This record gives sequence, structure tokens and C-alpha cells, in this order.
Amino acid sequence: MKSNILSVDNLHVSFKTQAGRVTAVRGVTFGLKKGETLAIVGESGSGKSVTARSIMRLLPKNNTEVTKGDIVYEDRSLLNVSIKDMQEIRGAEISMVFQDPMTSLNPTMKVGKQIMEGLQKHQKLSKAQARERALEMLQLVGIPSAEARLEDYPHNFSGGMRQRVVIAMALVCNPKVLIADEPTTALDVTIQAQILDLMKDLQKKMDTAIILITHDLGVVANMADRVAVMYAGKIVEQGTLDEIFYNPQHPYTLGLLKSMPKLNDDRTVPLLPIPGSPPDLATIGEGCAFAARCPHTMKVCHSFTPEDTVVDGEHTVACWLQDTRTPKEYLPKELETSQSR
Amino acid sequence: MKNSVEETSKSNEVTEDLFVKAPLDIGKSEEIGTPAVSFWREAFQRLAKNKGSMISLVLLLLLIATAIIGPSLNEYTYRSQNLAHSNLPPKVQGLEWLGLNGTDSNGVDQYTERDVQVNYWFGTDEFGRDLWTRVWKGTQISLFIALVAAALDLIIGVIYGGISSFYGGRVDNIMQRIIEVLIGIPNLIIIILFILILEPGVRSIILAMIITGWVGMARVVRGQVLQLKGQEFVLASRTLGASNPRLIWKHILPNVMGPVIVTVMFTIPTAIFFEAFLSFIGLGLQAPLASLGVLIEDGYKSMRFFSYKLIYPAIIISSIMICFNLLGDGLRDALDPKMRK
Amino acid sequence: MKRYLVQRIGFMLVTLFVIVTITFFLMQLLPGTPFTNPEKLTNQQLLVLNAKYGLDQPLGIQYIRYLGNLVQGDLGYSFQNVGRSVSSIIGERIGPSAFLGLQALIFGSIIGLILGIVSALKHNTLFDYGSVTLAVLGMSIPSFVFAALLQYYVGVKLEWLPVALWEGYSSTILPSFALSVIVIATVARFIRSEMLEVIGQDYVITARAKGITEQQVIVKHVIRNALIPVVTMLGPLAVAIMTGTLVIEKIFAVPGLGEQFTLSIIVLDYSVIMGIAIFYSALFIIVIFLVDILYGFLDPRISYKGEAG
Amino acid sequence: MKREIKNSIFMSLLVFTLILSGCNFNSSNEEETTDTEGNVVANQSLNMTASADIPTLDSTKAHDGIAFTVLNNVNEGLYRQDENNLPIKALASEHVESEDKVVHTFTLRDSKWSNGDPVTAQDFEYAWKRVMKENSPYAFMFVTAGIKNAEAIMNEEKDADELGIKAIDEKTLEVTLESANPLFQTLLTFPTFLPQNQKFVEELGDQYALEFDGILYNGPFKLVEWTHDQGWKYEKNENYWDKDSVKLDNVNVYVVKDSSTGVNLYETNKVDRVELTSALVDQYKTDENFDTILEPEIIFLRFNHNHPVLGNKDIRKAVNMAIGKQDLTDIILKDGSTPLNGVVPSGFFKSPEGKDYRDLNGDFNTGTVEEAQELWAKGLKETGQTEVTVSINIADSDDHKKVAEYIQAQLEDNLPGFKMEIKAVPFAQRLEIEKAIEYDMSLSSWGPDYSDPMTYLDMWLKGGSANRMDYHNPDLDALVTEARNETDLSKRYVMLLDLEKILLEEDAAIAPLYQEGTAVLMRSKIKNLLVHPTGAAFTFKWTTIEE
Repeated sequence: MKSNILSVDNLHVSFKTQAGRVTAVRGVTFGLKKGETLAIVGESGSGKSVTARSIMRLLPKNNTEVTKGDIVYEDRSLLNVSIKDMQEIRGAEISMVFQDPMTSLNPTMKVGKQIMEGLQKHQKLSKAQARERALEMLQLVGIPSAEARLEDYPHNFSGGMRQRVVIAMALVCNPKVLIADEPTTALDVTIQAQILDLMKDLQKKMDTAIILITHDLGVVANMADRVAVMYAGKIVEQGTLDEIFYNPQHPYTLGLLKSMPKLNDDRTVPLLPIPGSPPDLATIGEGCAFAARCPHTMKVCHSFTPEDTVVDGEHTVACWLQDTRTPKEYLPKELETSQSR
Repeated sequence: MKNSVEETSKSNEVTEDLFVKAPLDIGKSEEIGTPAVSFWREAFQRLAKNKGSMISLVLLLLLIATAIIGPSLNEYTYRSQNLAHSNLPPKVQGLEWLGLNGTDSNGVDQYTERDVQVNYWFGTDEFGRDLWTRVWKGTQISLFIALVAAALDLIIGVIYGGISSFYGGRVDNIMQRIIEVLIGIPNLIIIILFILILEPGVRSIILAMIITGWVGMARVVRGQVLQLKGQEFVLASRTLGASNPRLIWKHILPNVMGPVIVTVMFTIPTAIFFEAFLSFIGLGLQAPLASLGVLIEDGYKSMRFFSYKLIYPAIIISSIMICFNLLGDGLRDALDPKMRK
Repeated sequence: MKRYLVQRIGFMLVTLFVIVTITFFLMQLLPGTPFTNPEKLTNQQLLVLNAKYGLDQPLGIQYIRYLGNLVQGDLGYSFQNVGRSVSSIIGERIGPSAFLGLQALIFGSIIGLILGIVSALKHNTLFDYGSVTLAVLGMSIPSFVFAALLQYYVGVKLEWLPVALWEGYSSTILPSFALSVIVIATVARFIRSEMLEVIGQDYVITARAKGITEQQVIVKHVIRNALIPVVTMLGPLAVAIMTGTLVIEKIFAVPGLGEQFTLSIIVLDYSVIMGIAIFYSALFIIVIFLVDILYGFLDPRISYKGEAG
Repeated sequence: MKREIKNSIFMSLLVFTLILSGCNFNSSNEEETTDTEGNVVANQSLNMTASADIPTLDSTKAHDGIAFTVLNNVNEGLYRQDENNLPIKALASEHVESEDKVVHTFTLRDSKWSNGDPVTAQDFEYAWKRVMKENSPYAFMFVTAGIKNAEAIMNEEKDADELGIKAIDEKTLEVTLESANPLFQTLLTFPTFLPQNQKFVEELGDQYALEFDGILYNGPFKLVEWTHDQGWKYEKNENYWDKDSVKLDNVNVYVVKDSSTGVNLYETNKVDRVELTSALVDQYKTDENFDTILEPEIIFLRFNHNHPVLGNKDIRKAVNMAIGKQDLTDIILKDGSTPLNGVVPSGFFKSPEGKDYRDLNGDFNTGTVEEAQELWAKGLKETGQTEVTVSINIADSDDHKKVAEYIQAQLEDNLPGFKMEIKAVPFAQRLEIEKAIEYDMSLSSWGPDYSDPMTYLDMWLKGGSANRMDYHNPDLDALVTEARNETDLSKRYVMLLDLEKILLEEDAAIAPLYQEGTAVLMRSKIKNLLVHPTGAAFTFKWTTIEE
């Protein structure tokens, strides 16, 4: 087993809002191994992006605060390094790709320049060298007539092409970790596949570890080695792709899977959405955050927060159903069948 | 069965009897989400949080109220002269320590000097007219001019912009060309020229101001309607056979209101400023009627010795302008769809 | 691009033509004679004068003649200043106005930019509140009130700067400053909100994620993108300054175009009123045009196609 | 991109510098007026303000006080005004009248134009005929002076060359009048009668008199600078025939239109004399340098004599009496204006016996408010009205607006049933409305063209261009003609007194309000600055700066 290149331990992040203090991330723990892909899955507002941005320390300073926990990258606590050191890490060691390629490029700066910017800073390359490298990178991400495109502005590119540029920009310094925050959500389905393939391809070539943030289980199935399911600022279940897809233990994971259409599905079985909507993080108290929407709620779920339970190896889940005191008849059918697999 | 990672101390609290089914309450889970608030209510709530705007709103209402009742708070009218009481500095019983003690720039108490028994709160002008009455009467007139001008701008602008954008095509094309020509004309020049040929007075000032004033409003309305026109609900309504007037009144107008209100909020101070400006270059109202601009112009001429003649109208006009600007800012923030989330 | 330019220039000419026409016919409605000392003129002399200035011709002929002369750059002769052409008056008067205007614009923009940028960077701090307050005050207090106070306190009481007149550089400071207040306020407000908007953009976060220094992020990505739309403020600012000069030049006895305009209005010297009105309008139209072109150059997203508007 | 920005910054800087270099600041002339020991200060420099630019330097076209003042100080005619505003010989060394006082022969002094040419009799002939040829605004002065054929030329019945002026030789000028005219010398001080050098005028053509070097100088001073709308500078003329009398080295005049600005300049020692508006009087009325000057200009109410109510004499009298003129001048105007109850102002026009016109004729139509109300009631009954709403046509100057506001309140308070609307319009428009007689009441002013009561009295002739109210009294018309031809000055003066009686006592044709005053601040070190009520406002020739 490889060692973790990046680990997040019991991370708590809170926001100051007009309504008061809101804790958006409430104890997230996971590890990322060299070269692997970890997918973080969850509905919008579950704290995925906040987690990602707190790794990069890109959350707005004036109203956010990491209240508890630690982020360790190669034995260094990212929360404690100086801003200057953090800037050295960003882009060079850990880089990031954002959701919307339409807005994540500076509209008034030539694409080449935007790619070169990081290079010049991190690798102290001359302009000509940086240009050379940027060109290579553009070619690598599959932009046709890359030489000429260096001088273009972002609005000259289509959405898919832009995301390629963004990926080129993120990977140009050969980072060890790439955080991709919903990199394909804003794209057409056909383009999505191309981009994902590209990412996989580059990952192989560069041996980059990827944290893939998404709410699309299809993408997860396609890309991830391991999966972490987030709900209301917590990771409720974590495990390998197979463990999560074929042996989900948390009712929420189960719900997510059930709401996903499958190609080989029997058309007569309707898709089952999860009833209700995520809780308001400002008012959340003790107890399982999913309790209000969970079909298997017990009294305990409303008043006590479930702890992580190891299911099998690295497969952990935070749910009272795992508790030994739970009457057997309460366990849902799906869990039983999967458990008996 | 499973390995529990719970600490023994904690399991003490989680008692066996909690592991009983709690029925899922869909209603409750729905309730947890943020309550749906109407757009206007939400906008108002946002506005209410903006301290500057709220103070401005209160101050404005106060100013308007005083402008309405102020002139009737004492026995003088804005035109009654009493030469024996000419040029008396302000004097208010109980506020002497504020400098409102009836002494002129040379430190002579004009009230005892001239044996005046009554107090003039804002002093008097050279005709011995009560400035308190005149200043508030002037405020009334300035506000009246501004409000009427803004209202007329609004009506013309909404009709023009509405027709232009709603019917589109050739109508829009022609109407737009007209606007493009008009927008190129510096309105100040036209206002001055019109004032020159019209009989001076409130009506002429208003007329001159709206001659070009509506163009801005028409543009705002047109832009908004064009945006709305493409949206689904309008299309839906259209396919359901709604008549054009019904579409305009029921669907488009309410949605255009936001930007229109903001534009009005900025039109009013501009109109007040223009009126004052015209008075200052000698194209104002017919005496003995006074607006704030007329009073400021009068005050400016004698500001070195009778500074009170300038100070009160200047403070009031500045306050009105500040209030409308701040309120406009606040409303824009509150109504701006970009800020909606 | 070429087609766009041609179309724009065509529009400018139409607008100008409309303005000239409106001005011309409005002037015909003006009561009173434009001649000086009408009090002493006999009717006989009036007839002679009317003939001399071509005012006895039918309106249509006068209008066509005026247009014809205008095309040749001839705006006619002043009635008040005997024998002086309107163009020469404008030529003489534009210097001080342009100087004041540009100085106010440059000075005001610099101060406004600094205020706006710093308050956006220090969003929701005391500095921010302070400069927002200043900006609102600057937009709200009429410039003539401000100018009068400046003249009195700085010029008369403190005697730091010349009270009025147009003698050497020092006499330009107070009027420029009075004029620049509105510029400072407008620019500061505008750049502040632009900055706040840009700071929240994804590409700024992307830039930060690249690991470049915060300073570079601010300068290269935030300020640059926030600055571009400031160009669009030039039009409104030009109008504000134009309006400002009308009163400020009067207060500071600056021999500028605005002062001449207000003076001509009082004496109804209508060839001069017309000339200046047309000049101002042309200037305004050209400024708007240049702003559009400049904006196109600065912002690569805009490309000019044939269709205007 | 960066280069583009740099370029544009560079371009705008370039434009900026170009404009800077082209914006011609008034080159400073600050030799500080440092006071040295002794009486006369070494630096004889005077700083004045003017309310507007010089409209023209062409003496044949000049029509306002500013141009008249400049021309009076840079040129020299046959006569100029002395400190008592009386004509004294200037360029004329001798003035011989024929027995019937119709033919006047002048002998000129030796003097030079600033280009070195001598000033000749031909220069006068040329200039005067030019006035007539160009149909100049002040051509009527030649009619007033009674110069032969002037009236006929103005009526285009004769050619300008037939004007009664002839250069006998270089130094001798002969002027022929229609008839004897006691005002002739007085009128000759008027700048319209100045000479012009034909060669120079024709050389410059339409560029003549547009700039400071566009005219020739032969007076006590010459202009050395004239920046349009900013100011001008006089310098002592070393070629002036009487240069030893001239003590001032230079006079700087700044164009300042706003009187508060003027006061600010005075306070910062930039100028030595400013005129104050009434708003500024309160502050300075106790200042030792404060002074008021009584002007010969009169302010009065015209009535439209065709108006159904105002056409009534009792009504007009009532209006006149109902206005508290003393309060108006003392509390509202405060600038030295005095109430006027006649049409000829006081203090300017003395009878041949040395008595003031106003003292001789006394006050007309004075009375208490009660008397006014009686007349008002009587007048209303006569016209069959119970109330009346009239509008008053005024020029939108500060003073006139204030006067109108005051009158409005006075009349509405004192005369039951009277309502008045104020219509303020630009000056030129006010005149237009007056000339067309499209008003009810009009607030008018009248300044004298020459120093004689007649300038206030012959304007009421039927059809006269200054009548403007359809007033007509045949007695007045007859008496004016009689007075014009009367050569016995004492008899004539009696006629002049009677004219005013007809106008006011008999007809109450107008309601005189006040006689204009001017409040000034002038540093006491300035001595002998002559201020004239008519024609040019100032003569600097004898002015000195003393301590």
C-alpha cells in the first residue's frame, strides 16, 4: 500500500454569514495516495468545494476559518505554512481545475500568457522557455494548431477547448496533486468524456494524484479508484470504487446510487430520488444530518452523531445502522443483500 | 457482528432503547430547507440589512414630511415680507449653544439690537421673509420638480422602451435609431436651450428636463424586456394564447420593475441637481417662488456675511442627494438579480 | 471593423445634423434681438443690421446658409463681440476649459482609482466605509457649493492659492480640484464595484491556484480587468465636467468655454450660443465614439461587426 | 496590450502639454505694490476689474461703458471730461464759435499716433463720417449734437459725406451745426467723436480694432496687452502731448463677472477697486474704504397705457404711492441708490443759475399708503373693476428681481384686489417686449446719453423709440420741440422743468422708483480716479497712487 501524499484530518471550516456562523465542513478526513484518483461525491452544498479550496487555502480570508483539523501534504501541514510557501506549493505541487471553463480563464489575457504565468513563477523559466513548454502542454491536451492558439484570448475557444486549456494550465508545472472541482459539469456529454479521457491519460503520463469532486456518479465510475461520499459537511462513507458501488452501507450512498440511471437497467424500475433537500448548515445540531431524509431513521439518529465504522479494510461508514445494537429487522433489504455478497 | 470504533464512554449515552424506528416525516424534511420567500420580500429584507439605505430612507421620509408640514409650522408664508426684520440670523429658543443665538458675523445680537421679539429658526432674508418657511417650501418645490420629472421620464421611458422591445423587428429598429441619435445629444445643452425659449417656471423646467431625460429609462426598459422576452415563462404564456397587453402587464412589467426603480432613484437626484444648476446660472424659477437651487444661489451671493442663507438649503439639498444616492445603491444591490442566490 | 466604423461615423453625422437643426430652430424661437445695446437702436438701424447679418432672409434660406457655412467650419459672427467670429471665440476659450477639464479628469481619475482600488482591497474596513462616504458626498454635493467654499476658505481665508483669474499654473488648481470632485467620486465608486466584482470571479481564484503572488494576482488579473470598463465612464465624466465648467468657470473667473456659454445665454448672443452648443455636442459625440473604439481595443472580447448597437 | 496602453498614455500626455502650451495664461504682471517712504509710491500701478470683455476697440462702433472707458483713456478727442464731469479742451487747443454758434472751428495741438503719424483734422473728419457710413449704434449722438445733416443721413436722405465736418487744413477742423446747441462741448467728450487714422484703419480692414495692436493710440495710455475675456493692460503713453500730467505707469484690468469673486480678489490685494452688489454691502458698509456713488441712471415702472386698468391715471398714481421707496433703497438695495420721485435724477443737472433740477422741481406723486388706497379705490371705480391681475416684465438681473419681488409684496399688501405676477426674462427680451408693448407693467431703466435733463425728457415723444408704452401728450411733444430750439439757457431750463411736470404731475405716466447707486470698495491710496456718470466710466489721466 502506498503512503498518503496528502491527507486531510478532521477538517472543520466555518463561514461568517449575515445569519451567523455556519460550519460548512464538519470533520472531513481522508487520504490521497500517489497517482490515485479519489472522487468526492455529494449533492451541491455538501462541502466538497469548500474542502477542496481549503486544501489550496483559497477560501476568502475575511469570512472563513478553519476551526479544527489539519491538512498534511508530504509531511507539511498546509494550514501552517507561510503564504509565500503556500504560493510555492500552489500550481507547482498541488493545482486545481475549476468547474466552469467559461469563467475560470481571465478574459483579457492571452491564453499562452495565462499558461506561462505559473511556469515563470515556479520553474524560473525564461519567457521563451516558458512559451515552449506552454506550447508543448497545449499540444499535449490536444489543442489543434497550438502555436497560433497561444496568442488567442479565451473567448476564441469553445467550452471543451477552454477546459483543455485550464487543464493544461493546471498541469503545466507537473504537480503531484490535481484537484478537479467538477471539471466536466459545465460541458456537453460528448465533451465530458473527452475531457475525462484526457485527464486519465495525463494522469498516467505524469503520475498525478487526482481529487475529483463531482456529483455525477457516472464520472466517478469512469475515473475513480476510491470514493468518498459527502453529506452536509461530512464524509458519510468512504471506500474503493467497488466497495461503494457494489456494497454501499450508508442509506445516503444507497439513495444516490438508486437515483442514478444505468444503461442495463430494467426500464420498468423507476428512478428513486431522495426525498427532501439537504439541511441548512446554519441550524444543524447533533444527530445524523441525513436523519430527516433517511427511510431507516431511528430515535438515536436524531440525537447522536454516528461515528465512522470500518466495514472492511479501508471501507468506512458513519451510520447507526452499523451499530450492533440496531435490531436486525431494521436493516434494509439492500444492505442485507450487499452484505451477504 | 461489526467492529465498532465507538469509545465505551460514549456508548453509555447511546442507550439501547434509542434504536427504535422513527417514522420519516417528509413534511419535516421539506421544512428544513430555506423557506421560499417572494422576490420583493427578499429584496426588502436585503435592503433592510443595508444600514446606509435604511438611514437614508428614514431621513428622506423625514425630509419629505418636513417639506410638507414645515412651511405651516409658523405663521409666515414664503412670500410675506417684513422689512423691519430683514437679514436676521437664525435663533432658536434652547439651541443657543449651537450658535443659533441670533448673532451675526460680527457677534452682534441682531434680535436685541433691533428689538425683535419673535424667533426665526433659519433666520430671514433681505425682505424679512422667514427662511424656515422658504427653505421647506423650496424643498417641496425641488422635490416636486424632481419627482414629476422622474415620473414622466418613467412613463415615457417605459412606454417607449416597452413598445420598442416588445414588438421588436422593424419597430424596434427604427425606435432604436431614434434613441441612438438622442443619446448623443448632451442633455444639459438641450435643457438650457429649451429653458431659454420657454416661459420660465416650474412647468418649463420639468418639460425641459424630460425632453431628453426619458431616453435613459427607455434603454433600461428595453434591455430588460429583451432579456425577459426570451425566457420560458413568457414563451409559455404566449403559447397559452395570452394577449400582448396581458403579457406586458402580468409578466413583463413586474419583472422590469427592479432596474426601473433603481433608475428612478438615480434620476431624482439628477433632476434636483439640474434644477439647482439652472437656478445657479440664472435660468430658474419666477420669484417669489423659491426652490433649493434659487435659495442656494441667493445664499451663495451673500455667503460671506450671511452664511446661514447658504448653509441650510445647501445641507438639505446635499442630504437629499446623498439619501437618494444611498437608497439607490441599496436598492440596486437588493434588486440586482446577480446578487440573488 | 471598417464597416462598423463607417456606420458609426454615419450615425455621428446624423446625430450632429439633428443637433444642429434643433439648435438652429430653437434659436429662432428665442425672443429679443441679438444685437448689443438694443435699447438705443432705432428701427431703421435694426433693419440695416438685420440685412447685414442676413436675418431678413426667409428661415429656410438662413438655415441652408448656416449649414453650408458650418460644413466649411464657419459658425458665423458674434453679435456681442463686434467683428469676432464664433470659431475664433471658441478657439480662444477652449484652451482654459480643456486644460481644467483634462487636469481635473487626470487628477480625479488617479485619486479616484487609488481610492476605489484600495477600498475594494480593504473591503468592509474603515477605509472602505470612509472612501464610500467620501464618494457619495462627492457625487451629492453640488459642485458650485463646493467651489464657493473652496474659493472662500482656501483662497480668501488661508490665502494658499489664487482666489480666481487665470494667471499661471497656481490659478488652475482650485477650479480643477472643484471640478475633479465629481470625477473622484464617480471613478472611485465605479472602480470599487468593478474590483469587487472581479475579485469574486473564478479566474482570479484560478490565478491564485497557479501560485503566483497575491500582488501579481491583484495587479495582473484584478486591477487590469477592473480598469477596462472604467473607460466607459469617460463619456458620462466628460458630460459632468462640461456641466461643471459652466458654473466653476464663472465662480473662478476662468476665461473658458463654459463661462462664455453662460455669458452668451444671458445676453442672447445666439450665434455664439449655437456655436458652442454644436461644439459641445460634437465633442460629446466624438468622446463617446472614441470610448467605444478604445474599449474595443482594451477588451479583446469585443469585436466590431457591421451591426451597430 | 501593454504597449497600446503605454501609447495611449503617451498620446494623452502629449495632447495635454500641447493644450498647456496653448492655453495662454494671462502673463503675470506682478510688480508687487510695495509701499515706499514718502507720499507717492514708486510703483504707480492700478488694478481694476471689469465686468466683461471689451466688445470692440473701434471708436465708431463702441457702444458700452467698457469700450468707452478704454477708448477714453487710450485716445484723445477734442474735449475730455474733468473731475466735475465738465468738458475741458483736450486735443483742441482753441475752439472758436461763430456768432450764431453754428460753426465751430477747432485748432488742434501737435500730437502723434502711436505709429508716429501726426493726428490731423482729417482724422476727425474720417472717423465721424465713418460713424455715419457704418450706421453705427451711436450715430444718433451726432443728431443729438445737432451736427449738420446728421439726421438726414440717418434717415438715408443724404450721403454720409455731407456731414457737417470739414478739415480746413491739418490742424484746423470746422464743424457746422444745424443750430446752436448748448450741449455740443459736453457731447464732444463722448468716445464716438474720437479721431481715427484712415490709413491704418483701411490697412487693417476687418481686422481693425480686434486686438490691442489693432488700433492706434494718441491718448494718455496705450494698451500693451489684451487677452480676450481675461483682461487688458494699459501703459503710460510716452508720446502723449500731456504726458507730464500722467502719473500712473500702468493699469491692469481683470475681467471678473462674479462680484463675490471680485471681492475675494480685493481682499487678497489683487485689485484695488471693486463694485459691490447689495448682498455684499452688509459686510463692508463699515469698512473705511467703502463708499457709494450716486449714478444718473433711473429705475422706473412703465405702464402699458392701453391697459384697461393701468391706463387710468389714478391707478398709476396709487401704484406709485403704494411702494415704500425708502425701504427699497435702504434695506433691499443698500448700494447707495436713493428714492426718486421725478424722472430726472438729482445731483447731475444744474440750472444755469446753479440750482439742481431735482431741487427746483421737487417730488411728484408722493403720498401715504392711505392716500394711495383712496386713489386706488377711485381708479377702480372709474374703470369698473374690483380687482386686477397684472404681470410685470423685468430683466433677470439680481437687482431687478429683488426690486420686483419687493414691489409685488408692497402692491399686493397695500392695494386691495391687486395681484401681480413677475416675469423675468433676459435683458434683450425685456426690451423686445417693451418695444412691442406686450406687457402690463415693466421694470425699466434709463441711463443718460449726455449730461442734460433732455436725455430723460424727449424719450416720451409720441412714437419715440424709447417711449414703448403708447404714452402720448401733445403738450409734451410741443414743448420738447420748443425746448430743442430755445437758445436762452434759462428759458430752456424752465421748459425742461415743465416737461417733467406734464409727464408726472399731469399724467403720472410712469412710476419712478429710485436713482441707481453703486457701492464700491476702493483703497484709499488711490487718488484722483475720476468716475463719470456718462460715457466713459473712468479717467485715469490724473490718477496717482499715494500713501
